[in-house]
Amino acid sequence: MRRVRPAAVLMVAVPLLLALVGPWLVPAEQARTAPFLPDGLLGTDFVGRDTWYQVLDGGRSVVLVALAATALAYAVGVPWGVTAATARLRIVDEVLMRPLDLLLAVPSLLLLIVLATVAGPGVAVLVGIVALIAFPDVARIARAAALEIGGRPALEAMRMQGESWWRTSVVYMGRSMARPLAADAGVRLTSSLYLVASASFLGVGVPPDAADWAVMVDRNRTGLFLQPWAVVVPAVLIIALSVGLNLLFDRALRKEPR
Amino acid sequence: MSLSRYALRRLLFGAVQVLAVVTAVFLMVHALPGDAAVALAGDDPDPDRVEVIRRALGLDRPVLERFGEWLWGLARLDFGASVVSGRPVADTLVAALGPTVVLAVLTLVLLVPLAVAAGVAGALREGGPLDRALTSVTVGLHSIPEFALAIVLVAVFGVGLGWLPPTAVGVDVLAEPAVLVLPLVVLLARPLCSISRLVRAGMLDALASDYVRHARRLGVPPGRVRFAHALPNALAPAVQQVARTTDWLLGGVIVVEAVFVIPGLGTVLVDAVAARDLPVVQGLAVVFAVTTIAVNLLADLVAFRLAPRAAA
Amino acid sequence: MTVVRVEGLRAEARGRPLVDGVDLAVEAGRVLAVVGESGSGKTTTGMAVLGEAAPGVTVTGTVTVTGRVGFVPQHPAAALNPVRRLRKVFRELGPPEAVAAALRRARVDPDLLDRYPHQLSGGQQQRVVLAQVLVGDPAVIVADEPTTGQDAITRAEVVAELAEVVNQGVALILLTHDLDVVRALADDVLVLRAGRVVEAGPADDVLTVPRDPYTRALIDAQPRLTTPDAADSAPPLLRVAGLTARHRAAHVLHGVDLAVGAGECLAVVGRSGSGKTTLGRCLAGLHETYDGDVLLDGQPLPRSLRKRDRVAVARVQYVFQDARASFDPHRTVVEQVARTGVRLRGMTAAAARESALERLAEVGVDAAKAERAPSGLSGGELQRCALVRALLAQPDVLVCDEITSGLDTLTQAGLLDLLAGLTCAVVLISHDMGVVARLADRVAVLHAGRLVEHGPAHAVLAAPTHPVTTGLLGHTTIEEASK
Amino acid sequence: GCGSGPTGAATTPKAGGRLRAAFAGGGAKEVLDPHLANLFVEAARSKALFDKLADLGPDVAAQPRLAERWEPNADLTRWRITLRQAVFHDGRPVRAADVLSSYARILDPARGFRAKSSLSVIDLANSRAVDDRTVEFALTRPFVEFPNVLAAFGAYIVPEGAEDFSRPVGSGPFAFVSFEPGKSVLLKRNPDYWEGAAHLDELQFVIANEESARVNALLGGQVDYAHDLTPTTARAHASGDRMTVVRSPNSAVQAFAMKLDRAPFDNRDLREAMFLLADRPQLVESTLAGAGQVGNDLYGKGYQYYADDIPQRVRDLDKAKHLIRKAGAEGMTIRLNTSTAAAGMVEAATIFADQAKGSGLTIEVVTGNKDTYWADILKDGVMSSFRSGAMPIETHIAQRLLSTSGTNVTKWARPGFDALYEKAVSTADATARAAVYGDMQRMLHAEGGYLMWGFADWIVGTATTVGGVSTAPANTLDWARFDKVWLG
Ligand SMILES: Nc1ncnc2c1ncn2[C@@H]1O[C@H](COP(=O)(O)OP(=O)(O)OP(=O)(O)O)[C@@H](O)[C@H]1O
Ligand SMILES: Nc1ncnc2c1ncn2[C@@H]1O[C@H](COP(=O)(O)OP(=O)(O)OP(=O)(O)O)[C@@H](O)[C@H]1O
Ligand SMILES: [Mg+2]
Ligand SMILES: [Mg+2]
Repeated sequence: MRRVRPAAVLMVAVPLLLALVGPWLVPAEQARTAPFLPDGLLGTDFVGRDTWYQVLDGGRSVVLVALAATALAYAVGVPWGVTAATARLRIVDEVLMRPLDLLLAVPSLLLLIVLATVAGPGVAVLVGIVALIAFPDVARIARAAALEIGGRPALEAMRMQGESWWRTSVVYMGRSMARPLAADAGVRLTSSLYLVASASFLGVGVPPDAADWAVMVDRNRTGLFLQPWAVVVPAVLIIALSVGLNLLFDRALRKEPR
Repeated sequence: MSLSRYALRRLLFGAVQVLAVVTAVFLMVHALPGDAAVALAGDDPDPDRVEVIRRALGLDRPVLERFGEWLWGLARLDFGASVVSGRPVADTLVAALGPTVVLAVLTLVLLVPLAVAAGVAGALREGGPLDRALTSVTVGLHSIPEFALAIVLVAVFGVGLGWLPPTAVGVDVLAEPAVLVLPLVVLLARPLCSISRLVRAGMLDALASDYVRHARRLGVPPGRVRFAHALPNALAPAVQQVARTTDWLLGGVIVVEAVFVIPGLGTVLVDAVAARDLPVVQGLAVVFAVTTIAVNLLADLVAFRLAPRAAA
Repeated sequence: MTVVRVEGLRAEARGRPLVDGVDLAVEAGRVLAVVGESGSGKTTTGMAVLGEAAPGVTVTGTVTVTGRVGFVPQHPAAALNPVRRLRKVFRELGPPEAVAAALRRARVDPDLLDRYPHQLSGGQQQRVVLAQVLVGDPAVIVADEPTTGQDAITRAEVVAELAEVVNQGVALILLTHDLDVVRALADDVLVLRAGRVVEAGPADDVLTVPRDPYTRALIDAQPRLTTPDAADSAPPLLRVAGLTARHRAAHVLHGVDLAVGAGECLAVVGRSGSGKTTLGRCLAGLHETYDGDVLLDGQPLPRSLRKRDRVAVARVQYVFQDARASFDPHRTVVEQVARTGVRLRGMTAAAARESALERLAEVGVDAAKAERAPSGLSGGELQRCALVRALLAQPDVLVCDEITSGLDTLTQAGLLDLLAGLTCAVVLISHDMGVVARLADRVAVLHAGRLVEHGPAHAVLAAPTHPVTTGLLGHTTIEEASK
Repeated sequence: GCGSGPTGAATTPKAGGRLRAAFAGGGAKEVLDPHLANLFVEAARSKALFDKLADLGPDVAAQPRLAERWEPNADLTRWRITLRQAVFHDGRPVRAADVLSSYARILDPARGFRAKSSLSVIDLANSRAVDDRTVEFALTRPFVEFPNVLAAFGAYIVPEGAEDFSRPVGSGPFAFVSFEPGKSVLLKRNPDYWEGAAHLDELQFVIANEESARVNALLGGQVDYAHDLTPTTARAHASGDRMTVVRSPNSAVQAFAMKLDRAPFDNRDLREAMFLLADRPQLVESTLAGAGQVGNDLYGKGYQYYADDIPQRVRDLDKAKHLIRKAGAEGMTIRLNTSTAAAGMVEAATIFADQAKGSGLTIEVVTGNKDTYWADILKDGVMSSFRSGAMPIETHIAQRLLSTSGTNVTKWARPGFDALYEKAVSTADATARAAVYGDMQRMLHAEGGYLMWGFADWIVGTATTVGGVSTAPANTLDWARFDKVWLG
C-alpha cells in the first residue's frame, strides 16, 4: 500500500550514480591552482584541485569501502553466527561467541587507530578494519536469528524429511534470515560510512589528500569560510546516501504487514 | 539461578575478560612500529640518542618482564607510571575520566528522555507527518559525520552568532556549563536515532499487543495504558542500545573531544598511542574493559527488571 | 432482565459479509454459547457486543447493553502485561474494596498479586484475568475460546470459575467450539455458519435434538468418551527404556518405559507441561539430551536425526501440533510435501509430486489448493497436508503431537478418520480423552515427567488408578462443576 | 592585517591582564623540565620560565642573553663567559655553578636530552667557574660558533641540582603558578626579570590540538593568541576585524631528502634531474597556499651566512628528462616516503609526483606512520619528505651533513665537506668564514641530497587587542616571546 517515495530514491540514486560513473568523467590531466579559489564549477579544494572533479572522483572509495566493509562483515559474521547457533556442542558456541564479547570491550576507535597504524593506509585495510568492527554485532544478530529459526517447526519438519544440510541450513535459513538481516543492514551501512569518515578525521586509513568524500569534508573544513562547496557538497552527498538508504530499507521492511 | 549468583558469575567472567582485553591491547600496541623512545625523540632521532632514551625509560628490558610487572602491579590496583612523563597512570586516568564522565552522564540524562519521547511520539502517530519528520531528522542526524556536524554548529552558534562558547579551551567544564551545550548536541545526534527508533518499534509492537488491548477494555485511562502498560515493554529492547551508547561515550569520544578541546579519555588514548606509552594505553584498556563489562551487566539487570519473563 | 440485545448485526470487510443478520439476547445470570466452525464469525460477533471491530471491518446493526461489558480473551498469558506485577495493575482498575471483592469472586489468592504473570500457572492466569474483568462489575462477560488448548483438568477449573460468576448474576456470552463446555455451561446456544445464524435456542434442545443438519454434523463429529473393547496386544515394535530427558539442566522426563506394537495406537496423555511433547520429540530424534534408549525392532535408534540414516528417519515420523508453523511460507504446499518422496523414498521429483498430489487429494486437498502457499490454506487443511507429508515416508511409527487441538469438531473429525485408517503404529499425543478413546489401543499417562499409568485403553479408561487420569477423564468433573 | 615588526591595534605597550595562548600539545606526556622540551608549547613555556645563555636573533644568529658577553681565546678552544646579574624566581642569584650543573645535566651520558649533541663540544671536566658570575668553558676543539651552542634548543639554565620540575623555578620573565598536564599552565609575571618585567600580569598556556579549535577559541574570545595556523585560516581572516594574523617568514623549510649512499640517488645526474623537475612556485602555491617562499635547495634563507648569490633553480623538464635518460633511470619507479608527521608533507609529495609525470620516471607516494616517521626515514627508503624549523646554518650542517652527524638523512658524507666545516668553525675572521660557508653551500646546491623547495611562513593569530607579537622565525628568541606582548 505504501509507495516508495521518489525523494528517497533520488537521495540514493544521485550519490550512487556519481560514485559509480563519476570517475569516468574526470579528465586525466588536471590543472592545479591555489587552494580555495572560486575557479570552476565548485571552486578549488585545499590543495588547489578542482572540487567538482574531486566530487566526481571521491564517491567510489566512500561507497565502495562502506559497501565492501558491510558485505565483508556479513560474509564473515553470518556464517559465524549461524555456526555458533547450530553447533551441536555448546563449547563450539562459546568458543565462537566469547571472543566477540572481548572485541566489543575494546573501543572501536582504539581498534581503528592501532590496526590502521600497524597495517598502514589503504582501501583494503580500511575495509578490513571497518568490517572487523562491525562483524561482532552481525554475528550476534545472525546467531539470534538462526537460533530462533532453528527452533521453528518448519525447519524441524524439513529435517524429518531427511533434507540435506544445504537445503536446511543454507537455503531455508538464508531466506528466513534475510528479513532480520536486511533490517540491520541499513543502519550498518550508515555506521560504516560514519566510521570511514571518522577514520579520515583521525588521519588513519586513508591518505590525507585522497579523492574521497569523507576526506574532503574533513580536509576542506579549514576553507569553510572561503569556499564552502568543497565541504558542503560531499557532506550532503554522504548524508543523502545514508538517509535515502535508511528510508528505502524502512519501506521495504514495512511492506509486510505486522 | 538467583540474581546475585548470576551477577557473581558475570563478575568473575568480567575479570577474565579484563585480563584478556588488556593482553590483547598490549599485543596490539606492541605490534605498532617504533617504541616510546622513538616517539619521544621525534624529529631528532639520532640513533645514539634514541638508544640512550630507550635505556633511560627502561625499554631495553624484556617486554614480557615489563608486562608481567605491570600485571602484578594491577593485581594490587597499581596502574604503574607513564614511561614518557613518569607520572602515575592513575592520575592521568582520573584527570581524564572527569570530563568524559561529565559528558557521558549529561548526554545520557538528555538522551534517554529525548529518545523515548521521540520514539513514543512517532509510534502514537505512526505514519503521520510528525512520525515522518522525526524519522527523517533523526536518520539525517545519524548519518552526518560528527566532525561535520560539530564544525557547522561551531561556525554558526559559536563563531557566527556568538551565542555559545565555541570550545572548552582552558575552562573547567563544571564551572562553565555553557561550553558543554554544543558538544552535547553533537553527541546526542547519533544515539538519538538508534534509540528512538528502537523505542518506536517497541512501542508499536506493545500498542498492538493483547495486553494493551486488554488494559484498554478494562477501562484503564489512555495515558496510563500508553505510559504504564505499553512503554515499559517498549523500553526493553532499547536498553541494550543505551548500554552500547554508554559504552561508546565512556570509551572516549575522540572527535568531539578534539573539536571542542575537552581533554577526556579519547584524547589521552590518541596521545598515548602516538607516544607508544604502553602503561597508559593498558591503563585505558582496563578502564574501557571494566566500563564495558559494568555497563553491560547493568543493562542486563535493567533488562531483567523490564522483561522478567525473558530472563527467567 | 435482558442485559444484552443485538439486532440485525452485520459486519463486512471490503464488501464481503463476515457476519450477516445476527440477533441475540442474553439475560442476567444466563449463558449464551455461540458455536460454529472456524471462521464462522464468533469472534466478530463477540467484539460487536464490546462495541469493537477489527481494523477494516465495518459493523452495522443495533447493540444494546445494560451495564458494562467485560471481555475475557482467549490467551490469558498474552493479555497480562509481562513486565508489571499484578498488584499495580489491579490498583489502576478500582478501589481496594472492589478489587478485593473481585479477587474473591474469581477465587484468586491475594498472595499471588506480588508476582509477575509468568510466575503463575495457566489456570491462575485465567482466574486473574477474570478477576480483572470483574473489578469493573460487568453486567455481561464475553469469553472467547476460554478452554482451547487446555487440558481437561484446567478446562474443568475454567468452567467452574465461569459458572460461579454466572451464579453471581452476570450474563455470559461464550464463544467456543468446545461442545463439552457448551453442555456444561450454556443455557442458550446460537449456531453460526459463515456469518449466519443457522439455529438458536435453549442448549438442551439444540444439543440433543438439533434441527439444522450443520448443527447435527457439528455435534456428531465430536468424539465421545466411550470405553473401547479389549484388544490383543501386538509384539512391540518401538520400545522406550528408562528414558530420562533434560532441557538444559532441568529434568522433564524421569525413567519412562513404554512399548508400541506394530499397527498399534498408543495414546500419551497428561496435563500441560507433563512432558508429552518432549517424549514425542525424543522418539523422532528431535530432542537429543536424554539418557536411556529408544529401540526400534530391538535396535537402538540414534539420538539425533543427523545420525539416523534415511531409512531410520523414514521409519519414525513426527507431525507437529502447529501445522502452519511447520511449513515454509515461501514455497507451495505440494512442493514441500513432495520432498519426502524425493529424500526418503528415492523418487524422482516428478514421481514424488505425482504421489503427493494423489495422497493430498485423498485427504480432501485438491491440486488447486496444494499449489498454493501455506497461507492460502485453512488450519485444518494444512494439518492434513502435514500428515500426508509424514505418511509419504511410509513410516512404521507415526508420532502425532496434539494435531487436533484448536480445530473445530468438523475439521477434527476429518483428521481422526484419517488417523483411524492408518496401518502403521501411531503414538498419539493428546489431552482430549474423546480422541483417545476413539483411537487408542493403549494409553500412557504422564504426570510431571513420570509415567503414572500405562496399559490397554479399555483398562485405563474404564478403571483409572491414578488421580490425574481420573482428572483428565474429567467428564464428570465438568458436569459437577457447573451444576 | 599582516606586516613586519610588532603588530596589533594597541601600538603603545600597556601593563596588566592575563594572556591566554593556545598551542597544540602532547597530552599527558608534556613535562615542565626545560631540557626535555620538544614540542612548540614546551619550548614557549620553557622560554617564559627559563633563560639560555644565548638565543637566536631574527637572522638566526646567536645573541647574548644570560651571558652578558663571551670571549674566546686565540685558538678558539677556551671561552670565558660573563653572566648577567639575574635571579631565579626563588630569589637566589644565577651563578656560574648553576650554569655548569645545568650543562652537566644535559651532557649526562645516561639521559638523551636533545641539546646534548650540540653541547658535546664542551670539555666539562676542564671547564670551571672562575667566580660566581664568570664561567670558563674548555672545548674539545677550536669552535668559533660556540655561541650557537649556548643558544641550542633546550640548553636552559636551571638552578643547581634541580631535578624535580613539578614546580619549576627559573630565571625567566614568568614564574610558575600551576600546571594541569595536557590542559593548561598558568604563569605570573616575574617582577625582578633582568630585562625588565613583562607587561602581562599572567600568562596561561592552554592546549588545543586541532587547528580549527584554536581558531574557533580565538574567534570566540576564549583565547588571545593562537599558535600555528594554516595559510587558509590566515587568508579567511586576514581582512576581517576579528583577529590579527602575524606571519613569520622563513620559519620552516620544506624539502624532499634523497639518500646519497644508495641507488638510485647515488647518481648525481638523477639528483639534479629531481632538482629540475620540481615546480617550486606551484608547490608553494598549492601546499602553502602562497604563504611562503620558493627555496633554492639550501637551508636557511634569510639567515646569517645564507648564500643568496647562488642562482635560483627553476623547473626544466627537458633537461630533467635528458638527465634521467643519462642516468639510466627511465621507466624507473621511485618511492617517495611521506607521512602526516608535519602538515602539508603528504600533499607536497603528491604534487611533486604529479609534476614528475611525463619525465620518464614515476614517483610513487608511500604514506608511512607519523609517530615513527623521522626515525624511519633516517634508516630506510631512498627519498622522503622533510621539514625543519629554524636553527643556525652551522647547526644544520653539524647535525645533518657531516659524516659524523647523528641525523644525516641524506647520507651526505664527503671528507672534503667535513674539512671545509672544520675550517669554517676554526676561522676567527667572519668574512673568511662566510666565504667557506659559501663554498659548502655551493657544493650542496650542486650535488646535495636536499631538494629544499620552499620556506613556509609561521602563522599566529591574535586577538585584535594584543600588541607586541614579533615576526621573527619560529624557534628564535622573539618567537612566542610573551614578555614583550601586551593586552590593549
Ligand atoms: N480484519 C479483518 N478483515 C477482513 N476479514 C476478517 C477480519 N477479521 C476476521 N475476518 C474474517 O471474518 C470471518 C469471521 O472471523 P471470526 O474471527 O469472527 O471467526 P471465528 O468464528 O471467531 O473463528 P475462529 O474459530 O477461527 O476464531 C473470517 O472469515 C475471517 O477471515
Ligand atoms: N526449550 C525448553 N527449555 C526449557 N524447558 C522446557 C523447554 N521446552 C519445554 N520445557 C519444559 O519441559 C516440561 C515438559 O514440556 P513439554 O513441552 O514436553 O510438555 P507437554 O506435556 O507437551 O505440555 P503441553 O500440553 O503444554 O504441550 C515443561 O515443564 C516445560 O516447561
Ligand atoms: Mg475467534
Ligand atoms: Mg506439548
